[in-house]
Amino acid sequence: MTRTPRPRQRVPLALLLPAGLGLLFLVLPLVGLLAGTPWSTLPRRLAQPGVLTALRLSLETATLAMLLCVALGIPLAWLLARVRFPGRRLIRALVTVPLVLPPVVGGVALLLVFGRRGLLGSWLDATFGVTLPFTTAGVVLAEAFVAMPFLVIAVEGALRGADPRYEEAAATLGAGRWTTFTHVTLPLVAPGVAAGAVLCWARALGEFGATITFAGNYPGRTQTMPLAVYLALETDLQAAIVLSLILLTVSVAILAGLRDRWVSAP
Amino acid sequence: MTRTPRPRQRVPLALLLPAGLGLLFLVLPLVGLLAGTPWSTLPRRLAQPGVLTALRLSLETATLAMLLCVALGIPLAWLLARVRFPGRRLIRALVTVPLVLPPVVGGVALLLVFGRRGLLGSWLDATFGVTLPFTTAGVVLAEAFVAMPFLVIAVEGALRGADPRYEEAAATLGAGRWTTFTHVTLPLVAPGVAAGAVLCWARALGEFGATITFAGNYPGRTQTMPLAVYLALETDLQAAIVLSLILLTVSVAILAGLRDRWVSAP
Amino acid sequence: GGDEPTAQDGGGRVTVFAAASLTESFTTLGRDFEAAHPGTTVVFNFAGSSALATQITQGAPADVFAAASPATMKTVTDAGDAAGAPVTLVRNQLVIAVPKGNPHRIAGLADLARPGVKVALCAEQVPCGAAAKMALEAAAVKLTPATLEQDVKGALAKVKLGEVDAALVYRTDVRAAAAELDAVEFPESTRAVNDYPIVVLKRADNPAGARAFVDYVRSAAGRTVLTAAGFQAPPDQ
Amino acid sequence: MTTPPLLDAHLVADRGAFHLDIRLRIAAGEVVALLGPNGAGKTTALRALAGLHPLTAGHLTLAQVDLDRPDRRVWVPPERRPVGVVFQDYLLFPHLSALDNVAFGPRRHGADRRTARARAGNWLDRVGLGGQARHKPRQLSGGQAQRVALARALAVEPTLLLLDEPLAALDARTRLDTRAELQRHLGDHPGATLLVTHDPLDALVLADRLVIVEHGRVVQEGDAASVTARPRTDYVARLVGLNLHRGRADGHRVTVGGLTLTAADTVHGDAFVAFPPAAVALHPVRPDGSPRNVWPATVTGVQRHGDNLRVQLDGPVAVAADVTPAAAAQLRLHPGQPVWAAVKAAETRAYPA
Amino acid sequence: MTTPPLLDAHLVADRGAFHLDIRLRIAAGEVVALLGPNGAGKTTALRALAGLHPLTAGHLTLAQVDLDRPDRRVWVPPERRPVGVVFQDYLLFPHLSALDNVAFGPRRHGADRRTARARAGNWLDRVGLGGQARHKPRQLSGGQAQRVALARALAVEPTLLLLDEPLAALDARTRLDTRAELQRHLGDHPGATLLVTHDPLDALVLADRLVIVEHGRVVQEGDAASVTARPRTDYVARLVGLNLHRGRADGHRVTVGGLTLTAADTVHGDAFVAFPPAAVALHPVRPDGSPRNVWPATVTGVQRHGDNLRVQLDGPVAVAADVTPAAAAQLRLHPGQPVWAAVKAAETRAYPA
Ligand SMILES: Nc1ncnc2c1ncn2[C@@H]1O[C@H](COP(=O)(O)OP(=O)(O)OP(=O)(O)O)[C@@H](O)[C@H]1O
Ligand SMILES: Nc1ncnc2c1ncn2[C@@H]1O[C@H](COP(=O)(O)OP(=O)(O)OP(=O)(O)O)[C@@H](O)[C@H]1O
Ligand SMILES: [Mg+2]
Ligand SMILES: [Mg+2]
Repeated sequence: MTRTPRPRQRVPLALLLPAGLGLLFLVLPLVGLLAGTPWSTLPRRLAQPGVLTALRLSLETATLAMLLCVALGIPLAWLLARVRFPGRRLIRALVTVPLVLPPVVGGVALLLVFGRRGLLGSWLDATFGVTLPFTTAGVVLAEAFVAMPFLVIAVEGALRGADPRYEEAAATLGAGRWTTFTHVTLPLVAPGVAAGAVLCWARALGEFGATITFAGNYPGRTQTMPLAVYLALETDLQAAIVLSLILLTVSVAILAGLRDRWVSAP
Repeated sequence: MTRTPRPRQRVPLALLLPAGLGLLFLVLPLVGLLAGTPWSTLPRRLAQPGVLTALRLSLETATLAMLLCVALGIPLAWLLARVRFPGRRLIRALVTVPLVLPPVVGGVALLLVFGRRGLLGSWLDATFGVTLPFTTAGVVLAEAFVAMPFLVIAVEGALRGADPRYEEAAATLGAGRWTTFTHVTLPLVAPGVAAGAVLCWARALGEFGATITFAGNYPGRTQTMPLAVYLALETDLQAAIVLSLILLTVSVAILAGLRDRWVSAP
Repeated sequence: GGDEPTAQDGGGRVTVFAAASLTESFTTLGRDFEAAHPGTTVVFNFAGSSALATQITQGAPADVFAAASPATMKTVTDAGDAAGAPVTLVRNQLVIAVPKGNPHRIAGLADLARPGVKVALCAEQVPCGAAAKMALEAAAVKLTPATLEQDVKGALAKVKLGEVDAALVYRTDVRAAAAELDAVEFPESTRAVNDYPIVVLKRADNPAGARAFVDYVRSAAGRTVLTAAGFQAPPDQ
Repeated sequence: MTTPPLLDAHLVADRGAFHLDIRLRIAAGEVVALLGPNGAGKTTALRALAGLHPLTAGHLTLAQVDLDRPDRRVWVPPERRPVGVVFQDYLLFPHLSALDNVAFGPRRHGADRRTARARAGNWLDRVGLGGQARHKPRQLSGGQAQRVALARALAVEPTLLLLDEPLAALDARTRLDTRAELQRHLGDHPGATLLVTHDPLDALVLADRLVIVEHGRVVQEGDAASVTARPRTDYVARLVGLNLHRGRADGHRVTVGGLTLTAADTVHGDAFVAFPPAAVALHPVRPDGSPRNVWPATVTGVQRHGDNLRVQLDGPVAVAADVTPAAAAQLRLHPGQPVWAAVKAAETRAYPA
Repeated sequence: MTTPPLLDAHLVADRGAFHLDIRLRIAAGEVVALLGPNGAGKTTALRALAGLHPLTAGHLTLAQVDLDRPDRRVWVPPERRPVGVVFQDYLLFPHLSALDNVAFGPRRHGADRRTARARAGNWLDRVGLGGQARHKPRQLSGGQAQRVALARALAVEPTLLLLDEPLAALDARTRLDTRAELQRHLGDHPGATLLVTHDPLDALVLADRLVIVEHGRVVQEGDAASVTARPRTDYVARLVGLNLHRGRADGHRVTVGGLTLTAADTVHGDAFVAFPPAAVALHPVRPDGSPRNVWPATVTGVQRHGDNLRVQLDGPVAVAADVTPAAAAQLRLHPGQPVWAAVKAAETRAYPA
């Protein structure tokens, strides 16, 4: 209930030290990159036609992938956290599969399912004339596949931490499980959902292997920033670093702008 | 307080449907892979000398990386969740950097810092004769760098969700911030830490780009399973799929064995 | 739909799946080809050869495949996705990449086995690794590399960043990084060449455009661009 | 009760090692108070009624509708039971304002947003929190939160209203007002009410009938007058402020332990004797005169009790005695001191066990 | 108080729009009860004392040591204050057993595990929960949890003990036992105690002195006798069960609104008049005879109140009257009914405002 800060709080060294080390560990490589950046070439690179397109495509697909993950992942997390059914342990472990699967293999797996000759893809193609690989929708799909576990695991953790008695209170007030879910459970775990969505979005933004394998590398259509970075790496390490920094700056700016608002919402 | 199941609970379709779709989306590609696996060659591949070595190395380094992340990441998460300091928003956003950074670039960044000529690496080399690239320690470092955000964000979310009044109660009983942290805060957020550690471990297990860039690829020393998978992909898709499935099976088995115990601990 | 690379507008669209190491030269060639054939658009999908091969065998809509090794090309021809036999477009030859000024005074393969010299090679599974193995065997040099990279650019990056003192890479790679690296040629390199095959695909939506593109890159004009990037002409021409 | 009771329940439920088995019948308009010591199973019974804890046997019928009947595999989920609950620790939704917490129930019962909010505002006014409508639960003090919870449960106008210590966190003044409010509401509405409380005053003022549970069983039941006059367990005796002993009666004489007490009533066989602590007089020496119930005792404790002192006595029977400070000073009461205790037969009630 | 008080505090703190400003002095061994309506700032004051809420001004000195003094930039963190707290909603650590919850404090104060557990076991026994030592908080009923919280705070043997409604969730019987236990402990230990409570009985039994706060200020202060005899605010009057009015006195006569009342005391100037509801008699017609304080009134409400009925009256002054059910039946009391109210001057107290 009360979040009043204690005044003049001393942070114990035993916590500050590892925290500082951890921060350093995360930030130093970035400093290394910044130190190695040819700043003078930055404007020129930014002005290159493909870069902004790739950046926009990255942001769009990552956001769509995150929304897809939210739409499918939150119900899945709820199922895992609140409903007992046989095989729940196994399914919970299976959810982590895309995490462990090397992304390129993930892309191959997606091709095997959604590809023109895939299990579902051939049917989709024959029935609806829909082909997913090598389209922007395919990028979203690949990113969502890789990023989904982050959302599901984060939200499931939040649901398990939330007090189920609020849901009981809602039930006694006449709320069915669906209304309880939307009106009580979800708002209660909003910070967890926000954290999961952030992880999910960031992972989707950085996705490379599954995307290039499943959706290919077409500028303007499926070439996201990480793919552009990959191609730049072929010829010019510096260019790759600059592109990465552009991606980073944009995402850090967006995250710094968003997260506090989300987190302090409820 | 009460986790008694409601009997004969009906799961609303509006939740069941997307949950099922989400599950299908995660599991179908795996089915695709399984369908494309040449089962007959499995024993032969398993018997190949490098495979078990790579698997063991993967599990060891992923576990060490997870422990490193836990040791540094939990204090960092605590700092972000509980202490107000200027620039906290920025630092919180910076924590997600390794997520967004294409892993290969992350590896380059690590080289720029810990490499032979890196900011810290040259000093480490000159002073202690320690070089990290091309060593198993380097693999751990690369994996930890990439996996750390998962832990930090998950634990920070859990900390924000936890009731800080328990910490106040501990303080009135004479517990300093460190004791409060170890004896009250940590046990309270144990499910969140477990979720974060799982994510972290799984991400480390699947890490490829940063590892090969920073630590290189040498069988028995730095060649983890994902690296073996990528090399196999160059020549033999089937072999790559089989190797991925081995990695998957082991990790799913470990996670299915572990997670319920962790999650239901407190 | 409108996103599909199909032959519908003017001279049509040619979709080219090409190995990532061809990115720069093919991008130039594509622009030249479009200028020479007004109304035709060339769309590239650059990625690792093996990923491209997987995509093609899984039904990707492509007209032309240019691979970085005969082995990956073989998976496509074996799957029956090629229209006709592949031809060798260019070949690439190994050199020893060393930091600018060659501080370790590397003169040949034998110097790589000197104690204190850290070397990066490609893994045997990838073409540059296979070539390196052949060259080292030909020179009867045994060495323990620091790393077996998954591709050339990994090995190259490690030289650029000073993590290793030398790496066996392609001449084209060193040429692209001439500002930072020197190439040390060695006689055994003739035994360590790698061919880049190219082929028109069977399920091409625009077979005419595909053939035109293959002809163009194999023409003298195409050859000029490719050799400028450091590739060698194939022996039969 | 000539009409069938609105609520007719035989609640059998398990909670860990704890086993509940009680019968409850509540008529329309009737208010029943469920009293019992901590851990007696009051909250468990309430949860079973609300549908939050399934019965393992027995039945639960409300307005002739079976809500839970394991033998017939009938179970109605909480959201479809016409039941309102005030929880022991509020459980206000932390993300909703006080107003929206109260409007939650009406909304779920089909009212549109505007109507629901209007009704909620009305209820908040009735519990004296009209000014706090926009506050989030964390901005409310403990007692304010409790009153919002009360308003929230009342706003759905349930057939069966369940209250788990609804007044416990209210201060004396607000409690009086809210108690009156509650009483008015209970008078208005045609449903049944079950009130779990520790406060005998709440129970006596609000309830038509008391049901007392201990260890998951009903130990005594009846209207306030009969329960307060004839407690049947130690817990009830303490609740109503009486000394209670069990013995064998033979007419006016009841033998308790080694002591024989004379009572105003005539009973035979197993019997209880009860007398108020204020009826126990203490004397430094054996008193002569009228009190026929006299025995030697030892002081084991003295506490202030209101304006008087309450003295705990050991002896053939352990009793509490209330004495005035003046009398205590005169006796120089201290633990370990031997005294004579005397109770008038006229103030000693006996009734069959 | 000849010795300097153990606790000497002037608590000035802000909480959102709420402003607290109270002075508190508690001598060694003294028990002070802090009473006040919901939202008065009792919990805020307690948090400031514990170090959980910083003062914005004023000071807080315990045993001659400054613990919080904004002007001197002194602030001692909670873990280094010799203060024990029982929280309003328990805050038992959910991952520790009851025993380990209680042992937590002693452990932090340097006892080894074995000693701490032994001491904790002892404390659990004292609050009657020896059998629940291994239970996790979620396996305890509400009242059991509250008692563990009590044991946990007492186990650190603090110089200043703070209790936020320590007995609120206890049932009548356990409350009596725990109250006696608490009283014994407070008698034993040399520290100061501040008790936040809503229950006037707890306050009267346990506290040596009452401090009453409303809207963040102290409105009345003193021992039980003076506070109960001479309430100075409406809240206190309700707390002690008196009708209270403010007016201007001129000897025995006090003018309140349009009414002049005669009191037993002599006062001049601004004054309060107070009389118990039981002293108000109701008559269908204007009574003749002795009561000099008689006025016409209207019944606005009737509630049961213990054995009697409490009648709310409107008129020149709004008062409550207690009548027996017999009298009520005879008067046929109902809201809106006009009656005559009469109070004996002998039962009407007046004192300066
Ligand atoms: N979640 C649980 N798991 C196991 N046992 C429990 C649980 N909750 C309560 N109990 C036990 O069930 C019994 C009944 O608890 P219940 O909460 O119904 O008591 P209560 O009468 O409401 O007590 P109080 O007046 O203290 O709230 C207690 O003995 C308690 O120890
Ligand atoms: N976290 C908070 N933020 C803002 N205002 C608050 C907060 N907590 C309490 N308040 C306000 O501060 C005032 C004092 O609250 P406090 O909890 O001290 O009251 P209290 O006397 O303990 O009441 P109760 O008897 O109901 O527990 C109240 O008016 C309340 O609305
Ligand atoms: Mg209870
Ligand atoms: Mg309070």
